[in-house]
Amino acid sequence: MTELETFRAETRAWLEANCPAECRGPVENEEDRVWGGRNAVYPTPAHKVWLDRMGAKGWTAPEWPTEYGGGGLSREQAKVLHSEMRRIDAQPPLASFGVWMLGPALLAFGTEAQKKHFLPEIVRGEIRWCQGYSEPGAGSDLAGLQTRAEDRGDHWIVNGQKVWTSYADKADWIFCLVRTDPDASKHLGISFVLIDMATKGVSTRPITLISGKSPFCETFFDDVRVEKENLVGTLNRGWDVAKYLLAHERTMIGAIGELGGGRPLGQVATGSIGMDDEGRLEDGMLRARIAEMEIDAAAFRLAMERAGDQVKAGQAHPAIASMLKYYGSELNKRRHELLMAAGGSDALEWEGERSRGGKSARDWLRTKANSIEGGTSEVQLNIIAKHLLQLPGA
Amino acid sequence: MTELETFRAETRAWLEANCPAECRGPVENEEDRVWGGRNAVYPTPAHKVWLDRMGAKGWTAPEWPTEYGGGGLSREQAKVLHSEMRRIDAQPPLASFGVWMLGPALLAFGTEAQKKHFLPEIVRGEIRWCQGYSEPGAGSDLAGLQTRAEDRGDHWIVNGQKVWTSYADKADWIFCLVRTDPDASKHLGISFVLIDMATKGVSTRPITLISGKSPFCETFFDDVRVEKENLVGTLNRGWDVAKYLLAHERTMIGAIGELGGGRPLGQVATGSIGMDDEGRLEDGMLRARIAEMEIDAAAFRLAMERAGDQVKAGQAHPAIASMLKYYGSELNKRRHELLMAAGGSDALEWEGERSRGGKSARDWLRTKANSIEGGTSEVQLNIIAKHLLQLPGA
Amino acid sequence: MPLILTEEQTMLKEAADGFLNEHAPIAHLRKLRDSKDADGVSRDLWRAFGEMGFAGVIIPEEHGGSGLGAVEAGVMAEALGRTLTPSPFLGSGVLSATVLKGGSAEQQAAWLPRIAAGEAIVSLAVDEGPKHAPSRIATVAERSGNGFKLNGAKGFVLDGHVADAVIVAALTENGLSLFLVDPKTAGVAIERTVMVDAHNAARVTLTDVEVDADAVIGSVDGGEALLEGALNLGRACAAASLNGAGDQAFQTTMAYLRTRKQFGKLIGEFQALQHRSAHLFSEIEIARAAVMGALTALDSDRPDAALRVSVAKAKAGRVAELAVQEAVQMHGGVGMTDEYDVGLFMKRVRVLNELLGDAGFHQERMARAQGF
Amino acid sequence: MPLILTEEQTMLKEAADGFLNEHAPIAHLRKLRDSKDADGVSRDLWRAFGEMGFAGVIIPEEHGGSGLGAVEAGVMAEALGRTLTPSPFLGSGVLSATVLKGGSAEQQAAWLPRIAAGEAIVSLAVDEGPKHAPSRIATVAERSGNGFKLNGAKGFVLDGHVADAVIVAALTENGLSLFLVDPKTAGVAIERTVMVDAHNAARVTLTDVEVDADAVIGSVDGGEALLEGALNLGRACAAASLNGAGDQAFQTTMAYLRTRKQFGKLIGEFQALQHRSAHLFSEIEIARAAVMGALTALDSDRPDAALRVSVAKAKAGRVAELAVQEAVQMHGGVGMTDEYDVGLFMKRVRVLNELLGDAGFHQERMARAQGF
Repeated sequence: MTELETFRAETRAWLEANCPAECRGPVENEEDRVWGGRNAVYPTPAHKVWLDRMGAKGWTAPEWPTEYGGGGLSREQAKVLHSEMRRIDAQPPLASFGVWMLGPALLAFGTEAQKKHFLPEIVRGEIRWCQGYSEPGAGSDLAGLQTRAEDRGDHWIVNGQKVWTSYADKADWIFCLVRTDPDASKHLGISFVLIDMATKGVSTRPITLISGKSPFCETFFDDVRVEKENLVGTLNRGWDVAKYLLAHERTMIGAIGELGGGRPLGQVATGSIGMDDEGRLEDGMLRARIAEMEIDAAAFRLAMERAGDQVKAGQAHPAIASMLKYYGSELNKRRHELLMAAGGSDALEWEGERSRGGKSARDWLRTKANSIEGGTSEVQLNIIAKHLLQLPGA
Repeated sequence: MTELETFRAETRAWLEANCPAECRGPVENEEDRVWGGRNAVYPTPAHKVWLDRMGAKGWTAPEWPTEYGGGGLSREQAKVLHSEMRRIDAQPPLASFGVWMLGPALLAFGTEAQKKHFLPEIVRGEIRWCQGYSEPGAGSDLAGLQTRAEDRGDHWIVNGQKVWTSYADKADWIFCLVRTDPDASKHLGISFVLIDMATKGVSTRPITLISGKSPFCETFFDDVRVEKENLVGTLNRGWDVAKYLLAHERTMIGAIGELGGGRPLGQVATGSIGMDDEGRLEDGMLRARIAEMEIDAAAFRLAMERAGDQVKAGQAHPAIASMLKYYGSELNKRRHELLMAAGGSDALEWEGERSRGGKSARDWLRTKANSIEGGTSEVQLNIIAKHLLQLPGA
Repeated sequence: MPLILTEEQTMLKEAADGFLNEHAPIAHLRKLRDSKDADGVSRDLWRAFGEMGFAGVIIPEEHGGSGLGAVEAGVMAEALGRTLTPSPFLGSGVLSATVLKGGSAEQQAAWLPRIAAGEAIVSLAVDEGPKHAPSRIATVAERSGNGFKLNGAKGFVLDGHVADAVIVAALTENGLSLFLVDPKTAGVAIERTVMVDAHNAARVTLTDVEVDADAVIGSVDGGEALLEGALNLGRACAAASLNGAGDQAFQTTMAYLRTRKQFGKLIGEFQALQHRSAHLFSEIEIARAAVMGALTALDSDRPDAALRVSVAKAKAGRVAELAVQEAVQMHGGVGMTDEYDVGLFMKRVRVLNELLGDAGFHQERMARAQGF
Repeated sequence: MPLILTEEQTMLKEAADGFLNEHAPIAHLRKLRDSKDADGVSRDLWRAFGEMGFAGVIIPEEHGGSGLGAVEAGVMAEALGRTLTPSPFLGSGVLSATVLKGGSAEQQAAWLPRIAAGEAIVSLAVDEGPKHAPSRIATVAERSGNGFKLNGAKGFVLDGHVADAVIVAALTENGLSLFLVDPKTAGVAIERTVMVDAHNAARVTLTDVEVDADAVIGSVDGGEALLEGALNLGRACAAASLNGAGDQAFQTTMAYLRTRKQFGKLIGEFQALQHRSAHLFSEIEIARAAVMGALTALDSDRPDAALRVSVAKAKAGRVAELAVQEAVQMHGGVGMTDEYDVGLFMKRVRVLNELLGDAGFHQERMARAQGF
């Protein structure tokens, strides 16, 4: 038995023994995810047990070093862990911006003290993070950042406002960009700092989207004191840290087109509209549009797979992520337009059990943000024109 | 009987008596058009008789003043003449850039001598004109004009090259734009002059298009002497004359979408591909695309009609012509893409009788120029953004 | 008939726009929505519509209406599209009023004046499945005593939950018939469906509902032509509303492009957005012509009126869809917030698109009409 | 199987591109076209293809081929798409060779080595109407003596006028059969059809054409699976050619955008063109993945290979169509002249789109496969 095979056997046995029955099977609702944090909420007590066990092994962040609480696994071992978790349909023990976004940035840019302090808490799900980049009046354009950190010797006083801070109302800490040099232009003069949301002067307000309630908030800083030890990376070079995270986020959202999932659209349509004698969707015009979309969707899935193969082979251009983000977002919007057409008037309901609280309509409206969040489609096209096509002045 | 009714009766009688049988019915081929000029070619001798008779009455340019050889008719009388010609299916006696383009400009900008000299010859079809605006390297961008006219006191010496000069190889004269002030920038310093194509130093070369032979030529000027009396309008203000003509040309080409004509596309497709038991086109995917295009085409025809109504009511914005040009061109291209799909492999033939010399394919390729000639689609969109939407910097 | 408004029609348009901007701007919709108003529509506003002569725009003068035509109904519908105002206009003032104009003298006298006055709401119940399909009605009206017994289920019934009467399309022995049903009749169950656009619709279930013979509008088995006439006017008006909503979203977006800065420039300076805007402008102009083409064709009884209606509904639908998509995208993040109005336009356009046949439905009619 | 080329495949690609750029660039096509070459194809070039091992890329080594797979055939097809080279590769080297690989030992020995050597041209005759429709073949082969008698008419037969043999798909008693026909047989009439792209096709008419029983490839009535296999590889290769042609037109256009000035700016500076270019780039990348997905699926006999082929052909077709349209439009007037190459790409893409099923044909297969 190779070392990896041994690891697989052990992992399988451990998971069998330690993953509670309640934590197997799909996560049905967004609300059933475990986000951890000071005020953690668990769908069942078993979910807390599951998080604690996985956290103790560092398997909520399998590839992080053990000295920071991580699992210390190799890339291959981590894959084995994931495949074994999939085998028993184990739910992720933790959903965490700390694991997905801040952690990698701290590993790359953080001080030893920051890593020692924050990473183990993140691994164990004891601290929940949110992200503060965007500001009103500076959506895709981070260069226009207005939130200011005034230097007061050993600390800063921060004033300003962030927007689109997901789950800010539930987070314990925020990682965010603040302007530390008001005279520097553009991307310079911005720093990446960590702020405890319990600090005096921090307040949040949830944002209602066109699709209804959302995890997004506005976050306000009113004379908030931030210790200098909470600076990540070099002063005035927060842009480097942010770029590192953004690249990560874009790839994540690009996958949306693929994850759209659920029943094939054609079947949703035949279920709702009916078929003719030859087994074709009764509405020939809609049928043509769905078929065209499904061709694109199948091709896009292959493009995602191919991008992965390119990464493995070291042939990937980083801007390909922009292409996938752009295409996936637009495709997913188109898919939901067609889902609405397939659902007809049933899909227009906004409340009530029959429509599961207007799920079709809300999902449809929510997709409209795909091409805005994480860099608009226009920004992605600019990136492609510049970095992949070398067009002048792009 | 009103005056107009009397005019109608007289016109009807005159046409009956004077329009030869050979000149009634549709013009089958482009080559059967009568363009007049020094080397005029007529499909039949009767066509010469018809031109001479109509020219003598000034009815080749019905609304021009009689003092310049025109028909001197009112707008209403001209409409009557056209409707009476349509009634007996009379062919136009003359196709002429002189009547359509230069004449109106001469009436607006020409000297009395120019009008007296050129207009009657145009009316009688004795002189054939071509247009020289575009140059290689300055397609939609007339400001980049390079053809230079050097001042030699009573005349200019012209050097340069024009492109896209329709029928230059068959024309007697050319009206064209030349740079008379090399130091002026942009649209200034350009003059509108008339040049006899028989002048020493003028030569032409036909352009083959992707669709095959074309009326377009390149026209070269090599130390060509042009008398100053052949300047139209003010020196260095040729742009005003050209704009006057261009507006005219754009509306003409915008109508292409409507003229596309022929059999309805759906019927071409059923003829070629077949129908199912319910009388629907066998190819459901193509059927959906055709239906969508036909909706747009029907809507566009109504928009053309509406624009006419707006003009009559004095409510038309001049830039609406740009919108119609843009939309009509793109629509016509789409229509011909679908015609090619409907024709399948039969439509791919390029020679031979079965395909009438590759008519489908050549027509299809020819439409690709619709969105380039007379101002590209991009230029039209710029005009709309600037003049109709008042977008900043447009 | 020219495809532009006459002076009188322009005056009506200005009156309608002025009235709605003053008395029922978008804030009016938000208030009904956010207060979870049980009706979802203001009866006071409907009465004011009656007073202004808007409610009865197509109702003959002898029944208290303005006796005007399709173009004028379209003018009203477009104005309502601009302000997103929930109103029984389309359901009662257009669809049901057109059906009732084909009813008996008693039926007309009983209902038309009350609709014209903005006092009565009358709903038309046609669709049964999730897609508009008047040719596939399954609701049945059997002879019973000297009347009929109705069984079936209807959906997407505009204002059904606040209706004073419901016109039900049902199959009779040899065709389709239209029945005027009192919603309080035993066996009638009506459930409001709260819609994405916060406008009003309901599901209506009919279980052994007994009606008298004089409940039939027009002739027994002869309802199809009457229904089709009403539906066509309704479709043209829905198309006009789509134009109104789409154009208003576009105008809002153009204003945003002219004032909002990003990357140190007004976003309207970006040529990519300029070209998309110019394209959209062209589409809106084309859609406007299509709708005028349909409305004038209905007024002059052109033989191609039904086809023109399909052109208008399909074209206006697709164009408005593009307009609201561009509106949200060009607004960026704020366009996604409930606080901004562009999302409300997107919602309304979706519903209007589905109503009385979506673009696919009308493309199908175009294909059939052209024989392919 | 990863969706990128292996090192060996990359070498093949470089060899093919290098060879074609040197020996058969676009000038080669122009020369054949403008000299009105009667064959429309160079037999010398085809023999050189044989020498290079290109002609027999999918032919087993024991028959003188390279014994490679679908991905390698796709590499060749893409290269041919870039240079627009007229070649019997797709017709003989892919379609007919695949069919013949299902033939008897004698048939294989007789033809495969000659195809691999670039000596023989063998055409596959399937379509009869203007649209690709292998399920609607009407050509009939009746039993006659100890052989068959063929009657029917075929069109869009690649290289049919220069073929040494024609494989004819015809109906037999209980199914489809494939017949190897000598074009010199009595009753065979072949007419070259000069195509818009100056590539080669012919119409083949069969009037009481007598063939022996051993002319059947595979089994009598059992030709459908063999044919479908060949068609699917052919479709995937046509898709690869579409990618090659579309991408080459795109690259040419990008080079033009980077150097051509208008209104005092490089036209590539205009953001509207930048965004359209970036969109097109994305589409081309997606199409490339789709084609690799199809070719690898064929090589690994995936159960969804046929569906992936349809995805590839439909997607590559639509994308290449967009690419050549943008190429001509962005070049402006010069793009319309025969002198510039972009128009040749537009013509070739049109033909490749129609060949072996257009996007609509393959969307139909997608819809059927997904059960709607």
